[in-house]
Amino acid sequence: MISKSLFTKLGPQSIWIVALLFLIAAVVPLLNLALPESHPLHVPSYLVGLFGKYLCYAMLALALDLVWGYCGILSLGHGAFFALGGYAMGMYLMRQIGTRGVYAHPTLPDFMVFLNWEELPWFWLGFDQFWFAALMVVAVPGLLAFVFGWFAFRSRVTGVYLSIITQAMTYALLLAFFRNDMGFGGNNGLTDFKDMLGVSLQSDGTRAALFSATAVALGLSFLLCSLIVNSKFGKLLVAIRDAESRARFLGYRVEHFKLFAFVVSAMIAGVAGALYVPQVGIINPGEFAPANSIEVVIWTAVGGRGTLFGPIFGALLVNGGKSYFTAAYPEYWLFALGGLFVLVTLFLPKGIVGVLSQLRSAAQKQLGQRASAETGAKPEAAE
Amino acid sequence: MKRFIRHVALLLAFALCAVPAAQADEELTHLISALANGKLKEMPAKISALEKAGNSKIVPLFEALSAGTLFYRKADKAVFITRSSADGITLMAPLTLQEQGVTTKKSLKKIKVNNKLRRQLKTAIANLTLLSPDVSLRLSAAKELFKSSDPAVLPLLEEALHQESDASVRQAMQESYAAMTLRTQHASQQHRLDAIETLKAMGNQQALSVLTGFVASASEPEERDAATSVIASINKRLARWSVAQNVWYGLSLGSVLLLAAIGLAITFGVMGVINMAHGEMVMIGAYTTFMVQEVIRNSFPGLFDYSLAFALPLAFLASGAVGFAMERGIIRFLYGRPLETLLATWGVSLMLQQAVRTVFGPTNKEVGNPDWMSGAFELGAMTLTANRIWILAFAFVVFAVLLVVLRRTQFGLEVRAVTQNRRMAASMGIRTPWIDALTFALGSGIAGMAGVALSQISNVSPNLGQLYIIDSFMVVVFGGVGNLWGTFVGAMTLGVANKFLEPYAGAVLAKILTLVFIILFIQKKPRGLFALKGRAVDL
Amino acid sequence: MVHLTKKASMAASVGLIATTVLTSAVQAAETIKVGILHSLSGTMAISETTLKDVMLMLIEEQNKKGGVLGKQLEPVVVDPASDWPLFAEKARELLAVHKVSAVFGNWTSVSRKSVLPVFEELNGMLFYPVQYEGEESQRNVFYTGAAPNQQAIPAVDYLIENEEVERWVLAGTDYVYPRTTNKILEAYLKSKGVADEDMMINYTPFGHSDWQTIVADIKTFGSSGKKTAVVSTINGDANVPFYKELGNQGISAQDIPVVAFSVGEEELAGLDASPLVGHLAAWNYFQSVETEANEEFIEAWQEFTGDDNRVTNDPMEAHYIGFNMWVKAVEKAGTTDVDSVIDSIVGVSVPNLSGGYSAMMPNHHITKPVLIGEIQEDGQFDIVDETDGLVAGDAWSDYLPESAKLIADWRAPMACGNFNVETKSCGGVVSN
Amino acid sequence: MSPKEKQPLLYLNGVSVSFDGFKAINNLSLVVERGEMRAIIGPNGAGKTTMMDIITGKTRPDEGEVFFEGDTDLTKYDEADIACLGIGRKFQKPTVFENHSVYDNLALAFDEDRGILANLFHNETRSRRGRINEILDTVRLSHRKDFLASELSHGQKQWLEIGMLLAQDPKLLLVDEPVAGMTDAETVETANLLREISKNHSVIVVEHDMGFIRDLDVKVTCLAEGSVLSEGSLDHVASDEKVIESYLGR
Repeated sequence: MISKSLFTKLGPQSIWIVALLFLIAAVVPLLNLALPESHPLHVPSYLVGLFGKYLCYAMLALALDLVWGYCGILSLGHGAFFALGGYAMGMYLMRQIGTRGVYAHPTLPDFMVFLNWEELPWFWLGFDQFWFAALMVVAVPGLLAFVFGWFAFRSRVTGVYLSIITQAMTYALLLAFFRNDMGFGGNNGLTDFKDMLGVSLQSDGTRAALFSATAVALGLSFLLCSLIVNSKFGKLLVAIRDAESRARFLGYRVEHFKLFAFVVSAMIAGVAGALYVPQVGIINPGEFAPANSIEVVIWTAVGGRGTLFGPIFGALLVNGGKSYFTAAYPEYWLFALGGLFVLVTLFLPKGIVGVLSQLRSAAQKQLGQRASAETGAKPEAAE
Repeated sequence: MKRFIRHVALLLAFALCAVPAAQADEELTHLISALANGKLKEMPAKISALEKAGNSKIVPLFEALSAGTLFYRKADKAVFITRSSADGITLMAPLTLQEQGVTTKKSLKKIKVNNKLRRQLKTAIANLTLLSPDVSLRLSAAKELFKSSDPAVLPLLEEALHQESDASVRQAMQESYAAMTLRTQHASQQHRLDAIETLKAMGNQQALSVLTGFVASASEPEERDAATSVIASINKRLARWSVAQNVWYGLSLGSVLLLAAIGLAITFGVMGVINMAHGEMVMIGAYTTFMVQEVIRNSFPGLFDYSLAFALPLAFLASGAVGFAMERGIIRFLYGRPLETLLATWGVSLMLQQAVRTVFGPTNKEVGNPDWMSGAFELGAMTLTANRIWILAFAFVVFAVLLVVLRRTQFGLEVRAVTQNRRMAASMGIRTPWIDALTFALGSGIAGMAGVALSQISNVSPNLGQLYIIDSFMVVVFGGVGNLWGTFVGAMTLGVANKFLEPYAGAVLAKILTLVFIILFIQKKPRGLFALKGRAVDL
Repeated sequence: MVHLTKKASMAASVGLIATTVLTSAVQAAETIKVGILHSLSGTMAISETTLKDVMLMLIEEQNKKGGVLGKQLEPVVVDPASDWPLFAEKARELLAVHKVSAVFGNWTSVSRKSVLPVFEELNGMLFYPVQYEGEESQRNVFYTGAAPNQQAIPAVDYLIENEEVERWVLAGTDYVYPRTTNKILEAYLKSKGVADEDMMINYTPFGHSDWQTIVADIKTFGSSGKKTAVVSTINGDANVPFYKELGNQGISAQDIPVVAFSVGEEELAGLDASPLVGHLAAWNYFQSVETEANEEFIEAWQEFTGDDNRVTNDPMEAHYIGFNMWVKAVEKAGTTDVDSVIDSIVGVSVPNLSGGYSAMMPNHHITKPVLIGEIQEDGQFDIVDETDGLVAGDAWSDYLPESAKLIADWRAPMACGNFNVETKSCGGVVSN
Repeated sequence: MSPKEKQPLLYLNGVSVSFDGFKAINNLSLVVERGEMRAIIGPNGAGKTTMMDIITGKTRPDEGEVFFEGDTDLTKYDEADIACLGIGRKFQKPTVFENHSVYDNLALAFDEDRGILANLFHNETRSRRGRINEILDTVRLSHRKDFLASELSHGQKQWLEIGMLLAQDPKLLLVDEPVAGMTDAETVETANLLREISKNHSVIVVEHDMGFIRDLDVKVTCLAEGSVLSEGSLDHVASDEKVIESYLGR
């Protein structure tokens, strides 16, 4: 029963995408591990790792789209939540190194040893437990988003002002994490991870498993976001985006709704960051760079904001392009990237997916009108 | 060139009263040619010998050695003072300064010098010029001797003091005499107490350093107490001045922020375009300065001091033209969609950066400071550096001019009309697209002019713009979008706040705290410092 | 229908990347591939682009000489865009897809840390050409830049001996290299009897541009009557405004000399050096070194770049040494097989540009001379001091308590990068 | 009747507010009884919209008191609270959710739990659907039910917004210029609609259109320069010298 009502709420499109993601999660590792390298369908480990990374980016873009596309909050600081989730996971992975660090210190990570730290700072306690780290992966970004959003939305900071202070937030965090005194490894960040949950991070099997985990997590996030945006809550988010004061005068506590969406989004971003770190093997303050957060905005815009598939598609497309261009035309890829953003904003304001669905609804409308002309029925509204 | 003329003047002056001492000259020549061989470690002894044997004739040689323009010819190890000129290296005889022809760099080898030698040379030059007829030479010699701790100079200084008629030189000599007295402990107690008084009157960092050194080694309790109390009073004075110094640092940082942000206050503040390529407009301005200086260096070296004056209008035009093209090509399609201008301009910013990297290469470019932009002067116990003063003044002028343009000119009126009510303005016959493009070009052009100023204190590289873009946005938002005075006050407030935090929190933490402060401030005043009020704002 | 198109377009983009990646893998065979992993865009492009060019030049020259093992070398250039995780991705691409025999690359420590696990996992070779903080020795990495004992300590020694410095300002950008270097110097200076109050340590953020306060502080600190010097580990971009401020506030090299470890010819080319004359830098190579090898190198470089004013610098020499070592080791091993080359490269010795020979040590660092130079008005350095012999790079500093216990030796039977001489065990592998 | 029921529904006393020194509202007092429909007229800048801002919590008065249902001090609440207390507001410029269908607009306005969870796990009920369809009929939009709000004409948007107020089921409706930009036929229709609504609700209408006010046939308050100039029947107000002077013109 529940699944049936889920199905009707989500619509077939979302179900297809989720199913596809789950399918990828199951099949890609098989193609990678089970088939010999010579087999034409074999997926090389390199691509598994690469696409695992893209899927993390896709999740981050999805998270951003929930607040930007649906609620009109253009966050230029979503990279911060991603990075915080990453740091939480990184701290767990650091603690897992144990005595295998270069100085063989039982508790202190290497960077603390050679900077003469005496003992583990209090905020590193507990990160030797996976469950605790996993909790922090959502709790820390969630908490930051809650505190930040609580103040910002209550004070009705909107539009450009909000965007700029989210940028200030991630910039401040960037500077803070650069400080070696903070105890997060400074500029070098956390690195040299050995294993996770007892299995080596360097084996193909682990990489495939992480890929699957990421695909599943993306699928679940997609499901969660679909449920949210298709509920009355989701309609309200759009309502707030389009006419905030109307919603307020209807009696909705706009700041609470924004806050809820913002926190959920930050948590998804945190999970994406946590999955990203073991796959790339490093987390450092560079992830907080304002430019990174702007890039996320751009993936979302290219793919199409206000659709859930758009940001995923945009993240895959832009990052795929980046991987290709940085190898094939290293000197010119910034021209390509920059040009893409200009062209998309000018000619595809709704993004690629947005344009596709616009074409589709236009086609449907024509079909519908023809049908209604024939049957005399009322035209159906566009989705 | 100036230095050269000074040398010649000096030489003539001495030639008049010179005793024909061929023997002494011969010895000198011999000592000079000894400079051409041997190691750096043997140099101090050779220079002492030269100093003893020589008189002020040797000064040009010392100065050349110190400046690294003393060479010897590889072929015959003859030593020359050199001057590079258009057709190669001009050689000059080290004592007579007569030109000895032109040669190539390859045939010469430089006589090496290091800091220790340079210090020795400076003192030597000071000793040799302390009795010079030229007042300015005597003054610099007297000042230089302040650092000396060679007791042998004391009698010379006494003699000089005896003869000195110029008040300022006399004072400098007295101060140096006092410093040397305390350092060498070679005088009577009364002398030393007098010296402490003299230094008290100086009351600056230099005096403090002499006194601290003295206290550490003083044997008489009376003297030590006197010195200690003077140290305390100087410290108190310096502490008071340091507040003023911090305000100055803050204002000068504020003026840099203002310069960086002021163009953005127009493109973003007035027009509502989230111009992420703003930093690149600044960069274009800085590169224009570089190109202007290149041309001047290669073709009109005499004009170097005016290079910034040429660069300013050109930078305004260059950045303004790029801004104009951007507005016509991209931004005009995006009015009413401010957040999307962010995306497009970010793309433009990436392309401009890469374009500059392709054309000029990724490394820093050298932009020189004209003479009037270098150096510093003292105001009480404060040091005001020339470049900061000029930049502060420049920022204020740009701000004032912009204010006048927007408030008092027809163009300004039309700009304000268009930004307030585009349709109404259009129906009154204002060519709104034209005004849009010009306004954007104006904002960009001003950013370009800021680039000229910033090239004087910062790197000129493709990354230049990225350094300033975030700070610029913070300033404009903090001050209140759409309000030029807000940008002005915002920049100055942030500058001063930052500089007062820095001594306590360190540079990194100060910056973080400033950002947190901005975030909290926006909560309190969601529309910045100088917000527009009323019901028209957000419905 | 629509769902299909979407899926199809995604599949197409996946396919596009996959095929381009795969086709480039197939071509191999006749050439030996050499990876170049330097940022060509982003903040580090300013330093790294030059190194890419130098590698291309070295490879071209080697090919003119007939290549290696009778095969031509083929450079594979990628752009990690100053983005640290992208470094790891590109390293993986070089090793897994392009199957390069060796990689020359990286500048920042964090980028090296980022690619380390990749080289370990895929068993590649990385030649790292930049001075760094030490505290690392990895089987797959060859450190051709200076370790702290090949740069910082000789520089401090020079200042103590020649300038009689008694008071020290350690100023650095807040990241691992300055932090570690300053920790080492602090311990070293203390061992030389310098008191705590005679040391001032200061950290600033990356790209710090407003130096007014700090330079004023240095000035105050330096006016205590004792000779003071600044040891600068300030990173690239922040240097120009730092030196400009020093000059403007009237601090000359004769009053308070600054010795820098990250300022070389390239950095000086970007500023007017006249106010800096006399400030110092410690490197293992200066363009002004007067040897025949260096003259040839400079000539070749200026011809390659078509620019008579292009300067050379220390990391370029490091690549020169590293590349020649690799060539020699490959020829010695008779194969480009990574394990064989790693074994054969230890002990290989090639001429450096300052007139001597540099050898690869068992700890994968190399021997180098240490030169102290004074900045000249033309942006070049006058060499004012030089260590008597070569200094061997020390992976583990003797001045950090935990690190002093460790040694590295990659030869059999030890084959360990962090052997603890107290517990007689290799790193984390506890032997009890 | 309980004592509360006897109190006037809305009570403004001595309210003033100024923006940057400009007094938008100056010592304004106004009483609206239960079940009353009140029309407010006045020249531009008289403070009509600002008065609505004060009642709905958007602007805080500098001084004076604002009470709802006798003892609820409105100055202590914000917009969402006040909306939940039972005051609905229609803006001068029709403000509806353009990207939602007409039906969804009404559904979002529908009087039910405004909490986050309630909205996340919301289920459509038959009674709710029935009520919304009734409102659609009331505001003459049944045939546009599934259209996007952005596809409506200007007048239809005005009606939709009024419909949203009805769905919200407030005790007091504040309606700002409901017939601006409407055709004559639409204006008449709107007057009918408002009269119909006022049977069950108290209403304050701000309007310039005198014909429309006459159609409504209710008590009129004329504001000028932030305070009440005249109050009474339309004829009374229209013949007031001061009103003629400052607003209607001779």
